[in-house]
Amino acid sequence: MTAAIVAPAGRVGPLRFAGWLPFALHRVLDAVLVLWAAATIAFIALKLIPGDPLDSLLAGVLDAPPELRAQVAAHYGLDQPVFVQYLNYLAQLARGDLGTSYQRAAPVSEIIFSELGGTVELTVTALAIAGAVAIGLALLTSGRNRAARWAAQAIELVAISVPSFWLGILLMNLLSFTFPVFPAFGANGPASLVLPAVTLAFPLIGVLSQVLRERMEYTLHEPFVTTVLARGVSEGTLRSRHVLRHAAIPALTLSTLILGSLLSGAAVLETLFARPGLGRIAVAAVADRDIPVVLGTVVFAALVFVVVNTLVDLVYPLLDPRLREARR
Amino acid sequence: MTASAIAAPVGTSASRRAGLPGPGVLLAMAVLAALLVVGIAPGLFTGYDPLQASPASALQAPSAVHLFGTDQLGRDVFSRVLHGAGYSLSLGLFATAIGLLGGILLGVAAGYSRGIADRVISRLLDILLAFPEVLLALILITVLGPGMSSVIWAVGIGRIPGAARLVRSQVLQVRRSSYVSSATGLGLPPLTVIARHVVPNSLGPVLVNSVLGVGVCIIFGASLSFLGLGAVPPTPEWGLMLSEARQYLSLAPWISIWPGLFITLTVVSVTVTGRWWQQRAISRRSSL
Amino acid sequence: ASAAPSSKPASSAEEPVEGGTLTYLANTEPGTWDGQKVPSLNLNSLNSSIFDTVVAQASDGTYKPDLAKSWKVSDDGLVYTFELRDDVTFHDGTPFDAAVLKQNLDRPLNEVGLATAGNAIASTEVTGEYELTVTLSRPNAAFIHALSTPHWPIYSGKVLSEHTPAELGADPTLSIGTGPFRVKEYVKGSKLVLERNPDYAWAPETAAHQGPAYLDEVVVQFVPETQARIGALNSKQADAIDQVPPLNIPEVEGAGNVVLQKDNTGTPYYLALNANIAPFDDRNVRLAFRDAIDIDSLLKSVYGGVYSRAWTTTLPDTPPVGAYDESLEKSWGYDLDKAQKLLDEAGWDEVDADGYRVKDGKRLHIDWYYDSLYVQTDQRQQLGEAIASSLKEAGFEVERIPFDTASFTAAIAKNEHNLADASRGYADVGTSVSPFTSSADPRKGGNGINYGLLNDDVIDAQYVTVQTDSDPDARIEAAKVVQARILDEGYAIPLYIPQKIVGTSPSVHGWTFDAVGYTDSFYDAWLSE
Amino acid sequence: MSTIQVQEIARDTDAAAAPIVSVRGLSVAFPGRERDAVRDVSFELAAGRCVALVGESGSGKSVTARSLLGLAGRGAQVTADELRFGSTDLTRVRGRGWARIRGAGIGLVHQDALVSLDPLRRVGAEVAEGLGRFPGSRDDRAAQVEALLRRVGVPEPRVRARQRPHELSGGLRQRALIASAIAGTPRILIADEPTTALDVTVQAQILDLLDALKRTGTGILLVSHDLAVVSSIADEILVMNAGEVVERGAPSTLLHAPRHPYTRRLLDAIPAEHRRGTRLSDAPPTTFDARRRAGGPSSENALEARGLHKSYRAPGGAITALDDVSFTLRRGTTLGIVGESGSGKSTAAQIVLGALEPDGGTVELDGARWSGLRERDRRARRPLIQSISQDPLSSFDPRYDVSAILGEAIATTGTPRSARRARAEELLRQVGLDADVLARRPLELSGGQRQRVAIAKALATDPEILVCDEPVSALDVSVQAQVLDLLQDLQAQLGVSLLFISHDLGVVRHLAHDVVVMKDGRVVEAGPADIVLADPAQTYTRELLAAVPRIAPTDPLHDPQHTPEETP
Ligand SMILES: Nc1ncnc2c1ncn2[C@@H]1O[C@H](COP(=O)(O)OP(=O)(O)OP(=O)(O)O)[C@@H](O)[C@H]1O
Ligand SMILES: Nc1ncnc2c1ncn2[C@@H]1O[C@H](COP(=O)(O)OP(=O)(O)OP(=O)(O)O)[C@@H](O)[C@H]1O
Ligand SMILES: [Mg+2]
Ligand SMILES: [Mg+2]
Repeated sequence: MTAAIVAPAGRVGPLRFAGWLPFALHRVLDAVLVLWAAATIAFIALKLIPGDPLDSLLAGVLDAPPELRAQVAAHYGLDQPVFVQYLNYLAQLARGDLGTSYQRAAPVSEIIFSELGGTVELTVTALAIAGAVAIGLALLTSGRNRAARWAAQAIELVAISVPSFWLGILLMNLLSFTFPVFPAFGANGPASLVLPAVTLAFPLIGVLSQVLRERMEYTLHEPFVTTVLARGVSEGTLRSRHVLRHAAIPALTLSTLILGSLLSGAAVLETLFARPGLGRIAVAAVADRDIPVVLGTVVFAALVFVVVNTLVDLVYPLLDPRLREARR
Repeated sequence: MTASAIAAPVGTSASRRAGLPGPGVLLAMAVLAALLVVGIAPGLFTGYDPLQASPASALQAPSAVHLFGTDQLGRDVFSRVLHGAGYSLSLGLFATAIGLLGGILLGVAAGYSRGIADRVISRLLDILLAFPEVLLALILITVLGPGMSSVIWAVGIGRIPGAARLVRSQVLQVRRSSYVSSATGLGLPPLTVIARHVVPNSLGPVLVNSVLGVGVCIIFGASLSFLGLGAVPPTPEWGLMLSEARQYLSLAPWISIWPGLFITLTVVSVTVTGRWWQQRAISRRSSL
Repeated sequence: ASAAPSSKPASSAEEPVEGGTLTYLANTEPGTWDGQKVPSLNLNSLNSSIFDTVVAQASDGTYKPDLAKSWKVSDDGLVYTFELRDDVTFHDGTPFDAAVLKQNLDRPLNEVGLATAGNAIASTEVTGEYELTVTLSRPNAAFIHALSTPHWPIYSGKVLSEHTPAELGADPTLSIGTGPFRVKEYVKGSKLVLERNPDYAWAPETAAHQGPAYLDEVVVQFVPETQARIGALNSKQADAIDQVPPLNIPEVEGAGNVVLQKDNTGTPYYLALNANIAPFDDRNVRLAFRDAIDIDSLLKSVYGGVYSRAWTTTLPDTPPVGAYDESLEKSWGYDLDKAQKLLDEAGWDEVDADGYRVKDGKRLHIDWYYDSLYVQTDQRQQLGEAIASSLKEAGFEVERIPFDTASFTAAIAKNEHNLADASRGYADVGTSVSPFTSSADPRKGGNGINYGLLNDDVIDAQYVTVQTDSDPDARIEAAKVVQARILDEGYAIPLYIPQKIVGTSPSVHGWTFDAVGYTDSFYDAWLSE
Repeated sequence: MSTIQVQEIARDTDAAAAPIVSVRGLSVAFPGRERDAVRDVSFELAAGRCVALVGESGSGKSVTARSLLGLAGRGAQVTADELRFGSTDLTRVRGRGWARIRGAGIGLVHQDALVSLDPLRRVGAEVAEGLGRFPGSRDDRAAQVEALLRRVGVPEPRVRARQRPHELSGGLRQRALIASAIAGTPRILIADEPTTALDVTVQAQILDLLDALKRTGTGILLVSHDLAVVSSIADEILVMNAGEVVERGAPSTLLHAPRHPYTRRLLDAIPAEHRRGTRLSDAPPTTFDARRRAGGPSSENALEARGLHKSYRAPGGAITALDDVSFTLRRGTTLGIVGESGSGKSTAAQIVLGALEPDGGTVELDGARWSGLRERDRRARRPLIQSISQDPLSSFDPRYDVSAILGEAIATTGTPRSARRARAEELLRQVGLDADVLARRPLELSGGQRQRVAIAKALATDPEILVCDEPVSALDVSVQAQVLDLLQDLQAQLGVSLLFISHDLGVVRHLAHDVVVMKDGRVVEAGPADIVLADPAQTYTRELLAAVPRIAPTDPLHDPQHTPEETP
């Protein structure tokens, strides 16, 4: 039962094909499909949102006359029928053009790429911290004495039960204001990354170490473990050399699923810790009806999702050679 | 919100054959039961109106009069926390239910139909998974307009793809099992086999997983409040209370400590209970 | 009306010190860096250090020379002739002259969607190397004011010709002006670093000193989280912070820091009543509603007495001096008995089980629409909730309904709301009248800031004078008529005078505020020790 | 390779006299269990000797063996009057102390060989791990690993070392496991069920390998449930029952003159030694009420398969699982299908059951077409042919209790609701179970009981044919004996035709009237069981038969050649 939950996500299409070329073609096709659908769904949803993007385009223009409204509408193509707008958008997308932001008056792709760095820095650091701590916790506590396990489980529980913005505020107060160890905000070098990354990592640690430990304990009951021990291998070596790897696959699967929530977490923490980043931009764009930016982030996130999933699918068989068979 | 938005798919350690709930689990269940009672009838436990502002008595520290103190508008924090139980719990429960129902429908459809239908549905799920949940929720809430019910829908819909994926993988596994072929071998028509064997046997892990999801939804809802898109003030929803109170952290820490504590307490209780159930379900299946 | 910081003793006793880096935590990062794009007051606080303006507004509301040495206005108010300084250079080394100014003033003619489009410039003409003539299409009394704010930043001609407007908006390193500071570094979403312009020698007479600025550098960090800003100031990670909430003032002062407060100009924070639909279509109900709100005690508890009460829809400091009608002070106020009587008269004389007034079986229900973004400033959320819950006493059931910024105006235009709230900061009286004129009715397009959907002939007539008459006294009279009319009809309820509240460490001196009441240029600021 | 031999020969000379391992009064208890898993077991093991532990599943064999390594199991409490390895008192060894004994002192070939190598690592790495802190370079290590693999008879060791366990066949995996166990040149090798789940031919090779090891001076502790397997190499056999040693002795005496009734029962239950019609268990025969469906048989043959072809898609083309396979199941008889693993037996069964469509060829059921039909047309006749699988547990809906399981099957015959319970009880009685199991779930039943419930379920639809795919492979000999007896009674009284698939020639020989021998998807030989199995025409069949381990035929009574001929 559990295995099914954590097993690599079964993809319908490409696995049936042998050889990498059809596989790659299939993947590309899938990616295009996902991107198209993501863009379409987002487009429709955004059109359903009440409120005229013209209002936000003209926000604050004192006494904007109707001619001006019309002029602005024409400039952004907002005077055309929705379907034409949609087709235009798709055509634009096909050229790799994500459009121009209403609010920032800059190309969306430029905005995304300039903001991307901060988010990548934050999420990758958080993932690394979470991975390292979770592996450490799992190695130390899987199948060992009850007190350590109990403590680890308590940590995990609390980690997933505290809203991250709240944790962030507490950490900020403690480690920046009361004891000025780390800067509370900004993106000035590695020190300023510590608090937000740790905050973002916290719930990840909870989930990852839980999965790792449960899997490791499951693996510790497999017959080969007795064989390994019978060779005179120590418990520590057993865990790090054999057992951990078995737990890596579900953890990896989980990590890809976490991707979406990482961006959500980034949105919250970038706001809280005043860091530049995609999450913050995306949230602001929804509020501002900056439709090109919202669409752009959605399409971009879908792209990242597709790419990461493809990569992970390629990594699975390296981790578990049995899956190589399954792939064919 | 972040990672916990995906309920941990927990494996089981064969060593822990969950039988009767241990003291920790019992405690968690008791907390949940108490919260449920409070959520249904908060008025039984407090005389204060959670919405009644009395600016004159703002930011009072906890005392015998105001057990948990008062907030920036002089509202009784104890009363607000108790009334908040209903909102937070119903957010968790209803959002989970939406995710579950949608997930079952899509998952069973994908898992049982082969070929095109499965491809299309699976792709759709991929797309939904590809959608960053916070964006999805933001867009949905903006479409539906602010308010508690929008939050519930937004959070719930965000959980559908995960649940559907899980259901689908279960259905795929169950339909390959020998008891299903054995039922076919008895000459039973396919719909009977689906209804009698495939669906019921696919739901177990999904249901259990959903229990864990309740906590995830509550946390996610709180984060939406932080982003200003959750419940609408003056609703005494915990996430919103926490978010509003953060400005007074050093002035009046009690305003934020209580809702924070209750969120954590609720999520921990839900998770402990859910995990116990999961363990029990798994060990019932695979014990021997 | 004084522009001096109200709570800080003048630091003139000490001699200003040169050098040092000031770290300032701003509330939000401007969405665009081009002042013409979106007239953000927060952007002005930064751009005023980078850009000089054509004229400068003094603290008394009068206009002084800046980039223009002098200017003349034709009798019909349509033709402006500016004599320009000849000793000014931009940060990029290019000289300032009439051609460059023309480029800047022509922008609303050539670009779409600029905030300055409403200024009615018809044409500009270079009439000398340092002389520019501007022709308007209609008289605009606020034209000179528009040229006095960084809403109209004067960019280097090179930047304007080499870069698209979109680039100017996105990248502040293209903000090449003539101001006392120039942009050194920018990290989007995080910070903006300004460094002293060593060549600066053309400060307007409104400034406290001449020559280059005192500070070497100003690091502006964007920190939206209030608690983070306060924590940073108190833990000495910052020298100054923007937006200290009133209730947090003791916290900041308690840590040994200084709190600077400055009243804004324009309109107060007010409630706009929709007189088009029931129950506010009845003047008595409007007045009863107004008199049922105990504004004094609400302000005291929500803002700890920091914000003072507003009496009319024009703020006291709003230029031109005198536009504020002092005689209206204390002419109205909390009077529950009167409110009850008025409601009885209006036919809302029954009370239901929940304590709300009822007429013809219908509850006295008020839908209060608000913008969920702006409600975050000044704890207006709390104030709103407190007002709503206090009105129960008089029998009003008030329901607050949030909208986000983009859909707010559209929702208002549906004419289904009873109440909305707003405030407008701008250092000219026209701004305090315009939200009550039919030209600002959201149903008619335009800027749609008339949240009460008011169409009052008296006000509309006065607004023409306010907008076009170049005689300040005529404008003042018209504005006073509007203030009285609004109160008399109960169209709006002024609540409080918004303030800019800035926290600084004790070593920060020479902090200045602009005419709207926002943080001005860092030109005169200096750090002791 | 040579180094190992030299070392072992050297050790042989000085260790031959004294026992390397001595165990006295060994008991092992597990928390939460009332009875000790192992009670008062004693034995000694010297270099170049082999002690065998034999007994039914759960009798404590593995726990006894693993106690020598401190791996009896989590929470195991091991007590002994004496538990010595060389000069080390094993009861005093704690924690890291075991590292010196495990691998280098005592090697373990763990039960469940197929899953006892880390599936994620290369076979070579697994074997190399057994070398411990082997001095020398990487190349030396690799050479050593290669030598070890060659020694245990792995062909192309260099290639195999770079493969992963799942890429090796069961036999190769078992050998690699042995290689990793002897890599540390242990003085004692524990081989726990080293041949279970292997084909007979492979089994013989493994036994040869163990024998060779023994002869080079390694002491071997062999664990098996199969007396026949141990008989060829053990020097002493300990028969265990419920944690205790009930009888011990040299194979010659113990196997031919068992004193303890339990030993005798074990011996009797081995089907290879009995012909059809004799009973294997001491349980009384079951009686069935003949409930035949209306309308007599329409054809002489219950089932006829002609020219079946089936291939599966595979990476490098297709795997041909069945290639022109034909067989006939005569009404009221048993047709046995034998063959090595992967020869296509199960595929044939699936096609016969209508669960899989053949690519070519036809199946006729009761003289009427059965294959190539639409499911809707087949549905009505499905009750006629039912199956019993190797793993009954997975063929029951885990949520159902026995009454629901049987109820569903009974309902297909149109039995009214009110009569279903009585019918269920009747079916249970027929398979030798009490009505009180009705309320239990499959998980709460023993393996034998489960297989009986599976048979009862299969009988519920009054089938003409039962397809049994390895129905007893997972069962203990004694339970297996009961089930085989049951199947035989059932056929005798109900006239059901059986298609019986097994890799165990003894079982097939005991049950089948006709036999089909398969290899690589083809039928190599077919005909009456008496003829095919007694006097095979094909080399393959002969090899198959020769590889079946037997108890040395010193007692004429047990020699199959001397068993009087019986008629079916
Ligand atoms: N780790 C353990 N915890 C609890 N009980 C155990 C454990 N290991 C074995 N047992 C119990 O000890 C008894 C003996 O088990 P053991 O594995 O030695 O049997 P066996 O003779 O090897 O059987 P098989 O032929 O099935 O391998 C059984 O009842 C088993 O359930
Ligand atoms: N679903 C499948 N897909 C691909 N190949 C298959 C499939 N099922 C069986 N095979 C292959 O077909 C061949 C015959 O398999 P089958 O299961 O019939 O063998 P068997 O004789 O029953 O073996 P065993 O004794 O191990 O059960 C094998 O090579 C097997 O790998
Ligand atoms: Mg065993
Ligand atoms: Mg098979």
